[in-house]
Amino acid sequence: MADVTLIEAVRLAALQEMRRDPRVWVLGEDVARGGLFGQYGGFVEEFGPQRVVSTPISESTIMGAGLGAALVGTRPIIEMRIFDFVMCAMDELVNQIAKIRYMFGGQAKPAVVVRMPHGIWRNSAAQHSQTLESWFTHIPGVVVAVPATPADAAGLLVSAIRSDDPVLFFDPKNLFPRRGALADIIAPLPFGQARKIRDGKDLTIVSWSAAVPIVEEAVETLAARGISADAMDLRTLWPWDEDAVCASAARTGRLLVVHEAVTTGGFGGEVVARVVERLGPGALRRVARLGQPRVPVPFAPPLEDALKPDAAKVVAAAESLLRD
Amino acid sequence: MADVTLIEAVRLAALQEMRRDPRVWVLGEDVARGGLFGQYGGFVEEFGPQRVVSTPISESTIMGAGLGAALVGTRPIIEMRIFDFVMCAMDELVNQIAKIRYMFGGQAKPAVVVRMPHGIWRNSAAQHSQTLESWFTHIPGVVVAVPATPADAAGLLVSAIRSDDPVLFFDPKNLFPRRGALADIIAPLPFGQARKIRDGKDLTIVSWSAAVPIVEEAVETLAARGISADAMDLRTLWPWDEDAVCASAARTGRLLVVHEAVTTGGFGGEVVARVVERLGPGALRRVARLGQPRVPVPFAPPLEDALKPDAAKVVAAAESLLRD
Amino acid sequence: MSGDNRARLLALYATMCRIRAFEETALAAHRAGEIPGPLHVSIGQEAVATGVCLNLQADDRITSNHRGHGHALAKGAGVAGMMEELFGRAGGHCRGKGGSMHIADFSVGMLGANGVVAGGIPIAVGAAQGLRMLGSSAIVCCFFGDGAINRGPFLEGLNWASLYDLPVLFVCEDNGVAAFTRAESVTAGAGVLARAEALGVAGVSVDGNDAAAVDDAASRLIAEIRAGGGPRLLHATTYRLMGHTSTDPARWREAGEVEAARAHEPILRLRARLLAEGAAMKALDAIEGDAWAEMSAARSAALAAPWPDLATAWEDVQDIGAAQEAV
Amino acid sequence: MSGDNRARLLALYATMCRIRAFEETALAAHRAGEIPGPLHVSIGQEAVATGVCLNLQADDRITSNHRGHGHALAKGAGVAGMMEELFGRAGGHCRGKGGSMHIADFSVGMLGANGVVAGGIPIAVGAAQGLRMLGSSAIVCCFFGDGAINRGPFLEGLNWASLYDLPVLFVCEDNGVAAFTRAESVTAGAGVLARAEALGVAGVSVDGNDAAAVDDAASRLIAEIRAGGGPRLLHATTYRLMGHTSTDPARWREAGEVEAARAHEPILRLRARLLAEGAAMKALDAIEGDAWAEMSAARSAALAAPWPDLATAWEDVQDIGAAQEAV
Ligand SMILES: Cc1ncc(C[n+]2csc(CCOP(=O)(O)OP(=O)(O)O)c2C)c(N)n1
Ligand SMILES: Cc1ncc(C[n+]2csc(CCOP(=O)(O)OP(=O)(O)O)c2C)c(N)n1
Ligand SMILES: [Mg+2]
Ligand SMILES: [Mg+2]
Repeated sequence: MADVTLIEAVRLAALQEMRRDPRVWVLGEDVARGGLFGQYGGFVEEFGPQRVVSTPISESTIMGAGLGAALVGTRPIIEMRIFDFVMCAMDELVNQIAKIRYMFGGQAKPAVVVRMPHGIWRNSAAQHSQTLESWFTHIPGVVVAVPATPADAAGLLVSAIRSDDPVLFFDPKNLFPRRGALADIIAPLPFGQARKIRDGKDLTIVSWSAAVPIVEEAVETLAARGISADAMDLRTLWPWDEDAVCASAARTGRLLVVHEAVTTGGFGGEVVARVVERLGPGALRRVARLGQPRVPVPFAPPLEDALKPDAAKVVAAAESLLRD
Repeated sequence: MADVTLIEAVRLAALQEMRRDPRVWVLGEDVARGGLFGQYGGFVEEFGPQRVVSTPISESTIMGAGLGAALVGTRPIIEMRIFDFVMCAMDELVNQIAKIRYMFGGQAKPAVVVRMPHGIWRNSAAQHSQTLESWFTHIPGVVVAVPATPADAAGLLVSAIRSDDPVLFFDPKNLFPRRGALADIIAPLPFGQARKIRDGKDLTIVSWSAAVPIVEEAVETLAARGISADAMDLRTLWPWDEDAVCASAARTGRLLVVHEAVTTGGFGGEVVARVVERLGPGALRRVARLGQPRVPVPFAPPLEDALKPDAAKVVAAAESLLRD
Repeated sequence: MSGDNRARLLALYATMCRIRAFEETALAAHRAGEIPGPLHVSIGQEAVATGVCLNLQADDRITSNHRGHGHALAKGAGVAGMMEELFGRAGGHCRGKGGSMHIADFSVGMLGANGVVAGGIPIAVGAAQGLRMLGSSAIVCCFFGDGAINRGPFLEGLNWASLYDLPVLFVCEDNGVAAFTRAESVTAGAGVLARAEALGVAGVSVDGNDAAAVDDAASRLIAEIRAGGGPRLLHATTYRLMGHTSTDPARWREAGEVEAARAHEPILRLRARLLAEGAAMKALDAIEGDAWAEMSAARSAALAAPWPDLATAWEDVQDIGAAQEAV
Repeated sequence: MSGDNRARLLALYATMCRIRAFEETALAAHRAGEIPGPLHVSIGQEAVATGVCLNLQADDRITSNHRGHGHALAKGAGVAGMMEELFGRAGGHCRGKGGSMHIADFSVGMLGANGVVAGGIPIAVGAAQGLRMLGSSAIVCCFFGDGAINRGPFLEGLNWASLYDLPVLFVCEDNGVAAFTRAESVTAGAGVLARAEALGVAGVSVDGNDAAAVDDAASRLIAEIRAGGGPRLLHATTYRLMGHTSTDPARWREAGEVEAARAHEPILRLRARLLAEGAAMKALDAIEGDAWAEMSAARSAALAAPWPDLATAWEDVQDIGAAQEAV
């Protein structure tokens, strides 16, 4: 058991899996130099340039070649460097990877992991800050992982690498320095199981990825004000833990979903809709979502801060949910 | 006033606007041959190959060049041929077109219309049948139009061409033969105003694009069974007519959203979430969404039919919403 | 003409006849309403798939485009499974989920047609990279049209293959047209060979309506690839005798253009050569007749074959988080 | 040396000094925590932007990449607005919303830096097409790095420009590296000129650390473009003296590599030439001093400048359906 940063945890997870299975390899820009965030540090030295392939700036082909290599039986980790660049590889991801098993009637399972460090990070402005995880919940054929802690990120990455499904793995850029305990042997963590952040009875708070630390902070403040939040981290959005969320919402009657992504069209809408469909509106007193407004991410720190969800906004939203 | 098909209506709308404003032009594959669906029939003869530009199969550049041409003051109609090919141009659309006005602090307004014929059409299988309009409601900077009738499509296209905002215009492939009345001079139709399909009191049904004829058929069946549905066609998803939907849902207490897109992550979730947020769960008795399951669109007719929303499924969903 | 050579020409002839018969049969079935969806036939272009694939081994792989029947057949895909797939039946290679545009038969290394122009290029280079990683000596052949060379993946994929010295044969089937637009009006520069060369991929041009010439050229290039020479490109000029899809009359063509082209079509040409070189007309007729009989039987069988069970619509999506059929 | 020529060299020298001073000042400000976000400086590469833009007119347009300060300054962008933009202040050209990576000044035809490699290429060709449609005789100059030539838009954009004979000068700033990876390890074939040539775009290579040579080459190519000759490409070899971003130490470089390169850096080289050709050291020092003074003042001004009003965060999204600030 070690205390490590999130970025070190995912490095160790990929390392473990590459040692375990010689079919696993990684391709992407600068990965033989350790990757943009050091998440592949030491890999090329251990596995060589055939399994740690620093590629040209060719996102379409990074994605498409990963798919091709999966179709003949290897298990590529496709590194996109920064989420936003996946926009250059959407045909390969959405039209090819996600559909190929179905279109071909099950003749092939494209066992790829697509890693996309995402989120608002250090005033990187609109083209390097997007959080569009909800898009991929809408695409049949893929699994969507959005971890927030070192142990979850590592465990989900192990599952992702071992899974025959294409897994879209959203490394949370802003949480890379976050520390936590990590087992020496990283066990696969199942998809679709939420993690309880805090038990409570007054309202349910659902979050994932970069919103998790915000919620952690907010529930402490709320607790100090006598409000007991039942807060959870979904960890994966497809599949997602409907049962856990519904059970909690049925108990508290109040549901708040917090995510860094733009509220409109975000996965919070899906969570709310599903809970209301399943429990019936009558089971709930109030629901709300808190995300980024429908505005691109601005560069200037005060502007970025003004738009981005934070603990104070979570507290305010929670308190308003309790005022009937 | 003429009775025309939807595809002829949008042809006439673009024709009218190209005659009105010499800065309007169209680029895309085969547009000088009238376009894949004849929607630009006769254009090159009237406006010449400088304004009706048949391009190489270069979706990235069709999109990006449209943007560049808008930045210097022209008003391009960017034709994507079939929605699914926009996956080859997502960087240009999402990272560039949608963000450029904001990133540059308002120095430029990219006045483009991006036309993307979408939807399930004639057993075209998974790569030619997608309906991902909800994605773009999640992207700040763009307007999203999803018309279902000849007059709406024409009026919204006129607005789109005249607007300084980038408008994503989803031509509904499957409804191209649909006929309707069209004024000789096509007036711009404002974005964000729903169209009532039928007045009713028992439940609210919200739909758009290819789901509209399904709902039209279903409400007749429901009426015959004594169920009076208040049904509407949103026509645009961003902005969308929250007020109309909330007013109706507040009256009926029952809300059904029907769309052709996959239910999970679809815009139906947004509609439900917004209505529940605004009215409070207490204002509602039941809510439900009906869409495609989270499965790619299959080729075989019976499979496609089995998964696709249809009038019978709408009727069943409506009836189940009324059973408390 | 040596016996070996004669046998080879007859093999080319047989495969071309089978492709032609398959597609003509499919076209008729489409017109009769038996086949749904879009259908892109390669009638007139059979020599390219045929000449190339004759040089491939069972474990070599191919990727294809929207016009993939010929590639699949030439690589050995089962006819019954192909025809049933076009008909959307349960016994199709893709269980009726893909149709013509997504025909695939992994059991013979046919990694799939593609509904996206140039979509097969990155898949092909990745497959080659994966095969090498697994220690296989198989190669990959990637078919695409002249329209595909104006999409970004052409540059990215060739650069990639060249960089990593991958065993890929790129085959540009140049029929001079993309959908309804002439290639020359959308393609700048000296053409696909020059583009490939600039990306470090050597290649040759060949008369793509001459099956024997395609066979020769492909055999040389493939030998170089198998010898570890890295990727190569074959530029095969040909002519699409039909419209873009089964429903496209291609009226924009010049009068007489198609008729003139018919004189150069690959099956007649090879037949004339074989006859000139002493093959028996009866033998050739038998080959042709067999092909038509085979495809006609496949059509009848497909028409009689069962539709997929509706429950299968929910299968083959993913293992984890698969949507559940409402009960 | 003719007086004209001397004046031109001095103009090149002055612009390069201003770019260098701007970026060194920005780097210092970044290290001091005054500038947030990523910062990509072009120190060592100033001759390219300078030599090219000296040949552009006010209504000509440029597009740029992530390393765009030099391009913007050379095209005439206001320094105060640029520095404030880097600082995220209200008076920035982009009202503080873009920062270094999205620097733009439409008032001088600078259509924007770009956070996506090769992102400016399709924009440039479209701008040229639009300008022609509007009857303008302006041209467009498109700057990108050697890394961009491995992305699809390079092929698509050059094919497009060539096809429609658009007035575009493509400038490949070849510093031999993309982020942390050497260009030669990811770029196959004979290089950017060969790729361009194959796409119908003629070009020349130039020592991109020799401002006068860049000026000469650009001036010839731009004259051809203005004469209606269609697009051209300038391949300028240069060297990036700093790491990829302000925080990258670029430790993977060989020992002595950077020191060796410093001997060839463009400002020292032009200075040496000017001195050798009789320019007064004092005059050159004054130019340099002015540049540093200008940028230092801009830094102080930016540091003192107001942050954007929070309400402006909600502005400039779109006219229709703009998000409303919660009250
Ligand atoms: C990315 C993309 N753009 C557009 C299309 C529509 N489309 C299908 S086939 C085709 C023409 C392709 O021409 P070519 O590659 O030369 O192949 P051919 O049809 O001539 O065999 C087009 C434009 C597509 N399928 N994918
Ligand atoms: C599509 C895309 N992929 C990756 C990146 C990350 N990235 C930013 S700059 C850069 C290197 C670019 O190299 P080059 O084009 O040669 O420009 P240079 O930095 O050398 O000036 C990379 C990989 C990006 N911004 N966009
Ligand atoms: Mg073609
Ligand atoms: Mg570089």
